[in-house]
Amino acid sequence: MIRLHNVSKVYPNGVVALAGVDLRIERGEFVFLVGPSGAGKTTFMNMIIRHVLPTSGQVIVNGKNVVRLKPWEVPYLRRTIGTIFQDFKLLPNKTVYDNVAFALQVIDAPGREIRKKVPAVLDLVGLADRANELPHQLSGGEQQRVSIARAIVNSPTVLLADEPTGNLDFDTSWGIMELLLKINGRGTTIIMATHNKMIVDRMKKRVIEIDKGKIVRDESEGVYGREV
Amino acid sequence: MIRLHNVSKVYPNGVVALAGVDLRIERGEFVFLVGPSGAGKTTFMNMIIRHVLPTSGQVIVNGKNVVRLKPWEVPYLRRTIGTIFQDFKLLPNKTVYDNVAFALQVIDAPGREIRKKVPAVLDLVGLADRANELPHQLSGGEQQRVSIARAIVNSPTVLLADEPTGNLDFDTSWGIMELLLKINGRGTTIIMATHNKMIVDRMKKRVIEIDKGKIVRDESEGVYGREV
Amino acid sequence: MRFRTFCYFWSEALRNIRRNVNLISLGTIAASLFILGAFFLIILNLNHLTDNLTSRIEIRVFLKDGVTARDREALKTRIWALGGIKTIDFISKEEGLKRLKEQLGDDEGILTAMDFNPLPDAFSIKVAKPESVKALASRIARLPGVESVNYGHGLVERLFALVKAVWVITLALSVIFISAIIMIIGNTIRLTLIARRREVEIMKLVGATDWFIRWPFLLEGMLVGLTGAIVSAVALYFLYGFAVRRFMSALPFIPVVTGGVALRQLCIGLLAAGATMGAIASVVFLRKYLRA
Amino acid sequence: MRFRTFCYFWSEALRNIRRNVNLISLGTIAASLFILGAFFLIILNLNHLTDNLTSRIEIRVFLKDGVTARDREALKTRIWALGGIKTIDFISKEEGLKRLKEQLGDDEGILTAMDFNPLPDAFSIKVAKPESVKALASRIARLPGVESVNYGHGLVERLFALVKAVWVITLALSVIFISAIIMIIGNTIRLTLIARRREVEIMKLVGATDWFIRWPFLLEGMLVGLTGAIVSAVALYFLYGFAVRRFMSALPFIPVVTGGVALRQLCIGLLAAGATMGAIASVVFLRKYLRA
Ligand SMILES: Nc1ncnc2c1ncn2[C@@H]1O[C@H](COP(=O)(O)OP(=O)(O)OP(=O)(O)O)[C@@H](O)[C@H]1O
Ligand SMILES: Nc1ncnc2c1ncn2[C@@H]1O[C@H](COP(=O)(O)OP(=O)(O)OP(=O)(O)O)[C@@H](O)[C@H]1O
Ligand SMILES: [Mg+2]
Ligand SMILES: [Mg+2]
Repeated sequence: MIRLHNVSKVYPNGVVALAGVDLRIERGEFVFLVGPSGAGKTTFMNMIIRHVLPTSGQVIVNGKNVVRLKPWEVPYLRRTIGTIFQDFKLLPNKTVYDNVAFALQVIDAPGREIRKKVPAVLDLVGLADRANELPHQLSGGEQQRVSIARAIVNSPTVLLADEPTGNLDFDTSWGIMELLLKINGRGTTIIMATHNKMIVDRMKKRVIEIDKGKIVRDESEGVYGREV
Repeated sequence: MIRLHNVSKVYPNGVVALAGVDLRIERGEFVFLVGPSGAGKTTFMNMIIRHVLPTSGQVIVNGKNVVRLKPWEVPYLRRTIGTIFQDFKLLPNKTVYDNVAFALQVIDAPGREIRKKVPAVLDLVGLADRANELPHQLSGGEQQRVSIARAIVNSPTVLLADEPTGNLDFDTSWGIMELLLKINGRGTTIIMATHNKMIVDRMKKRVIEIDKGKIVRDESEGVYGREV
Repeated sequence: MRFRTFCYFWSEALRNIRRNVNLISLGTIAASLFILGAFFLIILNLNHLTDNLTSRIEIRVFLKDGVTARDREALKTRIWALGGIKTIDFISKEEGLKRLKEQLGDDEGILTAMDFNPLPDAFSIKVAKPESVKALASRIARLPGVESVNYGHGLVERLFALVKAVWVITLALSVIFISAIIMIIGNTIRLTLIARRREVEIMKLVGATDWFIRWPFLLEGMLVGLTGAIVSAVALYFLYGFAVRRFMSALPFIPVVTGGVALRQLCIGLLAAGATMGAIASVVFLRKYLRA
Repeated sequence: MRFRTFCYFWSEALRNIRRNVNLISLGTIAASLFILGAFFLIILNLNHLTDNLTSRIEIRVFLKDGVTARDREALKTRIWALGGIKTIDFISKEEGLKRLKEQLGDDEGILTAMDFNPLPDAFSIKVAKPESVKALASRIARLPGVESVNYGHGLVERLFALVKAVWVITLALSVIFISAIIMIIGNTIRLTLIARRREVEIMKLVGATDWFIRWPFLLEGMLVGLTGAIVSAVALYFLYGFAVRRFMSALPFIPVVTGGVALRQLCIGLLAAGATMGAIASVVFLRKYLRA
């Protein structure tokens, strides 16, 4: 599904965000990405959707080397991957409904499907009654849930979740985790970066720990930290 | 220090964010504000810095009714209050150093003081080597720490921290908490909104729980949730 | 493309136009196109004026004394045969004196003091191409029965110099003004879109193709350009009508273009220019952010 | 205000200018001010032209036959006494005939055919104020020894109508053009600043006073306006010099303003206008976001 061969990323300012990462994630896996602030988690995810290009090495998603994709192929890559961005990246001039619908509009989905799926997914994240509001009228956690709704609405084959519960209380977080588990159960590969020890420890899934751009741990039923 | 009398906030779209809140926070207290996503925590903080005006009720900070402040008095109120915003609110065109220095420049601090304090506080949050970068070149957690540095650099009498560890790993979070404790020990009143159970439970400070705009719990040595 | 997607593009464009940022561009575009249009009208009138002046050029052919009516007809035929001539009018010596008196105005006293008519019979010739006056005049001078030929002692040359100078200047000014205006409009649209750079970036990250992002912007640019053009065209149409009426009542002897077809064509041109510029500016700008 | 804070304002302004958004405004402002300046130069030349035309107005006073040199001197003194007169020249009948011949040009044949001089002696009078020509002429006509007075049979009136019409039109156009340009510049600066609305909001939240936020923007607006003005002034200065040289060589007989003081004043005016407009536009715009 996703393979990284000796991937490094050095930003123009000289910061080494990833240093020689080798990784293999299979279809249907649920992977936690943990590590301190600035370890390279977001960089890793941005590389999979080709938002950031590696300085060296190969990133292969669904059998395609994303580095070699032609510009017009990039949108099609991104449509198969749902992304929950750490900073939400909601369209500021669109309502909650339109923000979520946008992910379906870009794939030219029929109107009927949009009108059915968007309210359903908003209901899943508990925002059914906020559909007509603009992002700046929502609390931090509500914005985060809109971002989650948009990422899962078109049933992507891969879901990248960058700190999807960073602004959510424990109950809501756990609700989101159950949602992700259900999606994962349907075959979607999920990669989730998080700092939430309680969630990682409870889920007992594969845990990859990054530190200073290197993979320092990769356990199949891991916990958040080696010791607390 | 901070007193709220029967404060309510109804946003123009009809959402009731706070409903009849009465509260008294004394000088030097350390208060956790907990509650589910959308409970009204950010609204509460925005009211103290007069970013949001209450629909009814009185908000008294340092003996002054912030609702009745004249426009030119508002900046002086805000200078005595350090705020860590949930969405960071960094100036996108200024470097990390300048973002932090800005809080000192607005109070007309002497250049010598700025050159001494800014690097010191950046060192405290672990960003001494990123001083010359722009916010978009930082990871989520690094941006959050810049926001923390800016809030504490001019030694405010009140510190509002809205989810200051939402994007930080546990170790960094705990480092920040120790920093806040030290600042609190010097007499600064701290109000911190958070979803981080582990931190709240460890600190054993006053905990105020809000739900649907109402205070549902106020314990002097509380924990995150009534039961987990 | 699905019909739904098509509708989406239009509704996006319309919704974005309703946001205030674009109303500002609209005003700028309207003002710019207005200046452009006003400038074209000035050029149009200068053109009209010079046309009018050149149409007054004539060759006066003075006949030898004692040329008979028969010889005159023969001469007229030979002159026609030279080609490039629009009209030939015969002006008898009496008619010539009358006209001279009119021309002299108050100074006619000099002529009434004379008790004979010193003028010869003459032909007044209008030519098709003013540039051919000089050559034609010298050929006519060589015909039999012609005493002398007069076509304005360098007046024609001076008139041509004037027309040429006016054209060079208006052309230079147009080039400069038009490029300035295009720059202004282009920059306005760019600024409007820079405010929405983040939006474009997010759309790309969510999997939108370039054209999916481009279409609403393109329609929006077109509509904003068109609306600005309509405002400027309407303003120009009525203000010009008003100006012409004022001008004609104040200075009936100076010819002005009264509007009609030319004005209407200009307005249509403005509409087309507005829409095209809006669309092009959007697309050109977007290139920068879509390639990123 | 601390000196440090003062430095901060300037360094902020300069840093912001270096960001590309403002270079776009700069181009727009330069283009706009260029159009404005070009338009003023056109007005200046029209003004010069009409001045030149009115300065040619003269009153011709024809004397009765047989007026002696003595009477002539007396009459001259009485005319001077009427006031408002710039020069009086005596034109003898011989001189008058010479000038008439020149005026008639090729048509002088009529006069050579005459063997006597029908013209009277005359005074040619230039007046200080062209508007007073008519009244003055009728008063001179009543003086003894004056046969008749001629001041151009309505030519003067027509000339005044022309001058007035030109002024009305240029004035109307200036008002429209100038407001359009001000709108364009204002909007450009507004757009530039809308892109930075969030920045202003954040500054307010961190405790900056309105003036602390305003100063860098104000300086920035001023500098951008000034720089745009410098670009336009330099372009105008050289292009106008070039245009004048071309025009004068093509049409030496039409008077143009050759630049010099007027052009330099215009350039200085543009600089002042650019700086002022930039500063005002910034402040006016900021009001909106600072009051929020
Ligand atoms: N555009 C950029 N330019 C320069 N450096 C960058 C850029 N983006 C990220 N970095 C740096 O690369 C390193 C890794 O960043 P990344 O965002 O991947 O961290 P992260 O693991 O997501 O951290 P966090 O948990 O704080 O979000 C950081 O030191 C960061 O400052
Ligand atoms: N500008 C606004 N306009 C309308 N409604 C708003 C606005 N800001 C907040 N709200 C609503 O008010 C309620 C309280 O919001 P607030 O931001 O205070 O929540 P919060 O406790 O900070 O939540 P979170 O933990 O998710 O950040 C939410 O339902 C939110 O949608
Ligand atoms: Mg990150
Ligand atoms: Mg909040």
